[in-house]
Amino acid sequence: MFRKILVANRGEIAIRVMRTCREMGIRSVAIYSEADRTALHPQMADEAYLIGPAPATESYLDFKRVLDAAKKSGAEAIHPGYGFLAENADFVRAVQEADLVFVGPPAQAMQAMGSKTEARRLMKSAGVPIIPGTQQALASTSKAKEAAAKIGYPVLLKAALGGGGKGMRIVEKEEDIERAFSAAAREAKGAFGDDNIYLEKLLPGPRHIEFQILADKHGHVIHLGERECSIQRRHQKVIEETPSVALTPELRRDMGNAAVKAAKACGYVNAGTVECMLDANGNYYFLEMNTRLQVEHPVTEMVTGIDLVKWQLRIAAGEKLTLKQEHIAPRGHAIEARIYAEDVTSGFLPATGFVNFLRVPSGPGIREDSGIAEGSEISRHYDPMISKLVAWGETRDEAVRRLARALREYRIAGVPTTIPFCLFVIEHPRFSSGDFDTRLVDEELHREFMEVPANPEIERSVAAALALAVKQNGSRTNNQRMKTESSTSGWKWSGRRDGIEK
Amino acid sequence: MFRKILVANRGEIAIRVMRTCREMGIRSVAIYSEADRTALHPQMADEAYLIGPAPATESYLDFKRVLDAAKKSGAEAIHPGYGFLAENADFVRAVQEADLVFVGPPAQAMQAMGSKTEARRLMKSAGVPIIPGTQQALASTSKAKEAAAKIGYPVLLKAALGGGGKGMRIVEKEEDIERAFSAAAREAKGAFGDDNIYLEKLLPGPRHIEFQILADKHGHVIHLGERECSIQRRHQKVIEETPSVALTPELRRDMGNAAVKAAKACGYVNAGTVECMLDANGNYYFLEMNTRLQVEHPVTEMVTGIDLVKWQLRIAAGEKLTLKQEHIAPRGHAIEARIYAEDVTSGFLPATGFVNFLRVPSGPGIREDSGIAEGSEISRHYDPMISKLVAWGETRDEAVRRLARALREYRIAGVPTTIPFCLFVIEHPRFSSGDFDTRLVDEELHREFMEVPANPEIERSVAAALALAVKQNGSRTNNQRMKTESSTSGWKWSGRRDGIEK
Amino acid sequence: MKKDIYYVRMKDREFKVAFEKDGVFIDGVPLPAELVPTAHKAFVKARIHDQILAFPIDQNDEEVRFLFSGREYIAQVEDERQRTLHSLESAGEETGAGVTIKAPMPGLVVKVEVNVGDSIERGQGIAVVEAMKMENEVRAQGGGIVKDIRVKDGQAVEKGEVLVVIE
Amino acid sequence: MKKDIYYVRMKDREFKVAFEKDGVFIDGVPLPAELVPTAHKAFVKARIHDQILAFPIDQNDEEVRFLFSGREYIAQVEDERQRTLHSLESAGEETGAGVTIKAPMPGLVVKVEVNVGDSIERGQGIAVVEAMKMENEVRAQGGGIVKDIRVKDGQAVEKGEVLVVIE
Repeated sequence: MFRKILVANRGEIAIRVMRTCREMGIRSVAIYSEADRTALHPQMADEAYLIGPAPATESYLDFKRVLDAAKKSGAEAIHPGYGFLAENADFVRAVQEADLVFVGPPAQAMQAMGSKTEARRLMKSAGVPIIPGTQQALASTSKAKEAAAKIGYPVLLKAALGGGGKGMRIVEKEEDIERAFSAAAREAKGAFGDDNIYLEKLLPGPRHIEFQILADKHGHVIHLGERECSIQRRHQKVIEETPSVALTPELRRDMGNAAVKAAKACGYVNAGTVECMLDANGNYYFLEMNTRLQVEHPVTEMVTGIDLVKWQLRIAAGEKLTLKQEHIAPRGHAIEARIYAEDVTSGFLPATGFVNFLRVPSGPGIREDSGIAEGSEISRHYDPMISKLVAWGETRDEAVRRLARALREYRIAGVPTTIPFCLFVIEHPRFSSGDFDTRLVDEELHREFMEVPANPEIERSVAAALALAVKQNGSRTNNQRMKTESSTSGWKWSGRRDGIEK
Repeated sequence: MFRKILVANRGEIAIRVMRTCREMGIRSVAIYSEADRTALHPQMADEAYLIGPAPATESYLDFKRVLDAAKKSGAEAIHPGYGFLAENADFVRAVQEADLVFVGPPAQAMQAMGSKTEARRLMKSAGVPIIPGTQQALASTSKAKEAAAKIGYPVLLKAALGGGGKGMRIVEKEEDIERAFSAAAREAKGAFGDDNIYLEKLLPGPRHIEFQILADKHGHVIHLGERECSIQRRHQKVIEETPSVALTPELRRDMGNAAVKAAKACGYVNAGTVECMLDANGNYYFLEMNTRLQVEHPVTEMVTGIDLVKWQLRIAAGEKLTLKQEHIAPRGHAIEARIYAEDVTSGFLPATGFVNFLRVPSGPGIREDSGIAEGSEISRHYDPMISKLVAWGETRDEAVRRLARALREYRIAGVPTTIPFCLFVIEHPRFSSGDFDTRLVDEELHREFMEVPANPEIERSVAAALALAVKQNGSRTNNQRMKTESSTSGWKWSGRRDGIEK
Repeated sequence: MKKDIYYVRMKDREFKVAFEKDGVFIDGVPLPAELVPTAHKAFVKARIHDQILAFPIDQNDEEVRFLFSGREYIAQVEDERQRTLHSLESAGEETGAGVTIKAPMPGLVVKVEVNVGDSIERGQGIAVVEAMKMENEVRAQGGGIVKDIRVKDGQAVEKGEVLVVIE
Repeated sequence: MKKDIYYVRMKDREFKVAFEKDGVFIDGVPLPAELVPTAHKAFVKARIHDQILAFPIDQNDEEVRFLFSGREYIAQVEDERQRTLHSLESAGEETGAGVTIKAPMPGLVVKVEVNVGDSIERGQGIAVVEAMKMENEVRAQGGGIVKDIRVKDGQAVEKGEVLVVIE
């Protein structure tokens, strides 16, 4: 096993990886940008290196700086987390050229799956069902129109190298395709450095179901069951759970086998996720493979009891996957809420600021994977997801009630969060019924959430409490205090002998 | 099911019970003393009633005040937590006379088991093995000497109504018995209002193993496996885990059956714990039955997946125990560290003060059942246990490493805690080996802990960090700030219309 | 002594909280209420009737914003003096010309989608602002004629910066 | 400008931390070190070489106490001026008479176990103090003759209150 690894990420996922490292007796190395000097993840590591300025392109995305830090620290392997360099095949090659181990799949598998179009070709030949559409990037708007006409509207334009809903546009009718095409291409270029766009039939009301894969270097591949991720807001997952109420044991077995087949088809190694669409008739289609640890991996960990990061590290170190498919026995139900620093009342706009107060929930069945602490800055430079709150229960109902209880316990000030929205969703009868698909949030819940009626009795109490506070503290409490104290003006660089931040 | 229950307790256990209430859609009512006006548990409840001054005898232990609050709030049942009124059969009767439901066993069962001497008689006749000793209280020191001479030294003097190590004294030789007897009686009188003392043979190097019981009102009794509680400091549990490395499947089955037999023998209902001593030869003896929820119940919850408080409430409401013995399938390993506000470097003296800073660990496999928040006061009036940190792992090793990781993450200031000692214990080779008994801490680890060698490299870094902080902040940071702000001088009672606190 | 009165507005409801010698009154109804001291100035803790409410707040000159029991609240709190001042101010405001469309968050203007002189409708897209690698369309909250465009494509904007003025 | 020197004593080790124009030196060896700003004054966060240490501290006039990575530290920090003062003070202390045995925590004196004039040994029980319903025996940290008893059975004592004076 490795003695030291570098975690090429920030926030909650960096901390989550470091926790497993510590439990395995592996020293962890953090990297951080100038904007993250006061962040939590460098504190949680055994070593931490400042690698560059705030923009990710000059820090977390910069191969050379990341590799320099790895070399300086003596790390033997690099865990990429998700996002940033996690699905960059060139980076995988650079890591290997530097004689380091990349904790993830081989560059080849990553590249094959990273290109949605190539992945579709590969899956088709392996016999895994794919959504009707093009298996090539669209050279022009007119090609897009042609393909769309062939499979029929509505269609989905997608970035060939995309993910996370970026570079994606739904097109309902031909006259919208031009505008959507250029917008998707522009967003794709910005997010992935590539503006190739392809097209798929838009499935009416699909569910988003994904399977967790583990594959070792010795040809063993298993799946750890599914995750239901249909609760999405503008293609961004909001709530994830496992098991999915939509799968029968037979369908689970079939889809699981297909997922294993998909992983084998591309020579996959390490942890990965096969995303599928499931239509109302129980037909499933390969959507894409995420060649990394997934944001929502904790729900799988909570029902299987398996630490996925531990297996990522073991597999990267060449160990055999001793888990057998028949040993995977999920227990109970797990559900995750993604907590973003977003202003839900103004249309989910990303929020920035300082976390002036924080008290997180805990107790039976609750796991919090957080990237922040009181005093943390939420900057505009990075993803606004600040924490993941996960609940386990014997039944779906118990898990959901626990999550709701924990969301209510959350105390945070300084930035608005998606907590109210997550709570609204999981307590909605449509969610409880299990009868929903990927359209639920955008088409129903979002609007309903905006119109939640007031609760006069609670508001009366809250109003009285506020009046008392304002009466005592004056009409303005000083929330600016923290900003001033945390500002960089307080910095005094006295160490001049360390090289990496020059 | 109840619509509203009163939780007649404070701190972590009150909060833990309230969490399950919230998850079950039951409104919870807190009671609090004047010393607990700023405490966390009243905030966590749906309603909260001030019931009296700081001394427990005038608040948490006062039947009338507790019952008045219950009536005023319209609660239908009372959950006693542990400690305070949890094992007071007179209180159980008073609750019933007030037409409320007591969440716990019937008064009769509680009384039978509350008297250690009567419990011993009962177990003996039910065929459950008991430790050699008296089955009657000792009328005098001379009677004690007589009995001790008969079974041979060393002996253990124990309060007939005792528990938690209070009112207990080991006596090695006859000349010490007089002093020990009066000390035990005095402590018993103070803690339990009864100075009856009995005597048992002191087993050489026993393990403390206990079984969790659930029994409904319809005659169904099951056990949920054992907890290993041999890691004790002066008879106070420090670390608890499940399963115990000392039990074979056969022994577990036998002891489990004996525990069920014990519960049936006294007509037990609700959650309870049968404590046993296990000697080096695999012989086990009934020690006592705790007729309430146990501090360490979370380890059982984590391996079985069962919410014990939920079942307590269901059983109290008359529901049938639908769990069958054969359905109880523990998974993995769980371990709990009790975190006390105690000054470990000065011999574990209880500490008081304000929690000036708090950041608690979380992440994979960690559950924190805490009774405090930043700003909380640890007063001299109540038990100094502030939190329980619990870890689950696929294996014992994984659970222990997770707990160690989480203990290292804990950030707290304002009061010293037992965190360093818990960490020392679980990382000690004797603990890892599993080869230990109840003497381990008192005879070996406590002394070793006091002599832990310095770690010059870490100390160098820490010293540099401190010097930087002192240089910037001056030689004294203002820790007094919080005390002043939280002092009762800030209180303004403006509500004159509520009756209960008059 | 002048009565201590505070007006708390949340969404479309307003509560009048009066502190009098014999207690706290909300909309004229007595309500047992007291503050519980906390170490954190922005952490409100109060006993209201038989409940202890505790929530941290974000307060600025215009509003108090907070999360309580999983719900978000935005409130305006005024005492009597402030209320009088504000009513005087808003009386004068009517004469102000034009509606401004502001950047809802800090980011980069990707594209301004209107030109001066365009007639636009409520809900129409005005500009695309990129933040956190996502494009967000800024829409008109009301209709009118575009009078002034204050930003151009590629420009970085702060939250609240005026993008376009509509009349 | 006078050199900025701090002495940090932990258990039996002492570190000399010098802040000079070209960096921080610990026991004469250069060590890259800087404070990281925090919102909480009692929360120390510093970059020391390639590690970021963060821990809250309890500081009083005599010592700094803190938990870091699951270990407890008690440290004395002095600058040069304080060091000079202290060395002067302690030189005078030698003439002080008697050793005091203090209450280690607030509680109730259950029983004083010695009498004036008793000759006692190090480790001998002096008094029983009850706190949190547990009896705790206070033992002599050194031997001598009991000169004065300052408390009686049943008396409530504060932490640090003198129970007995030994000579």
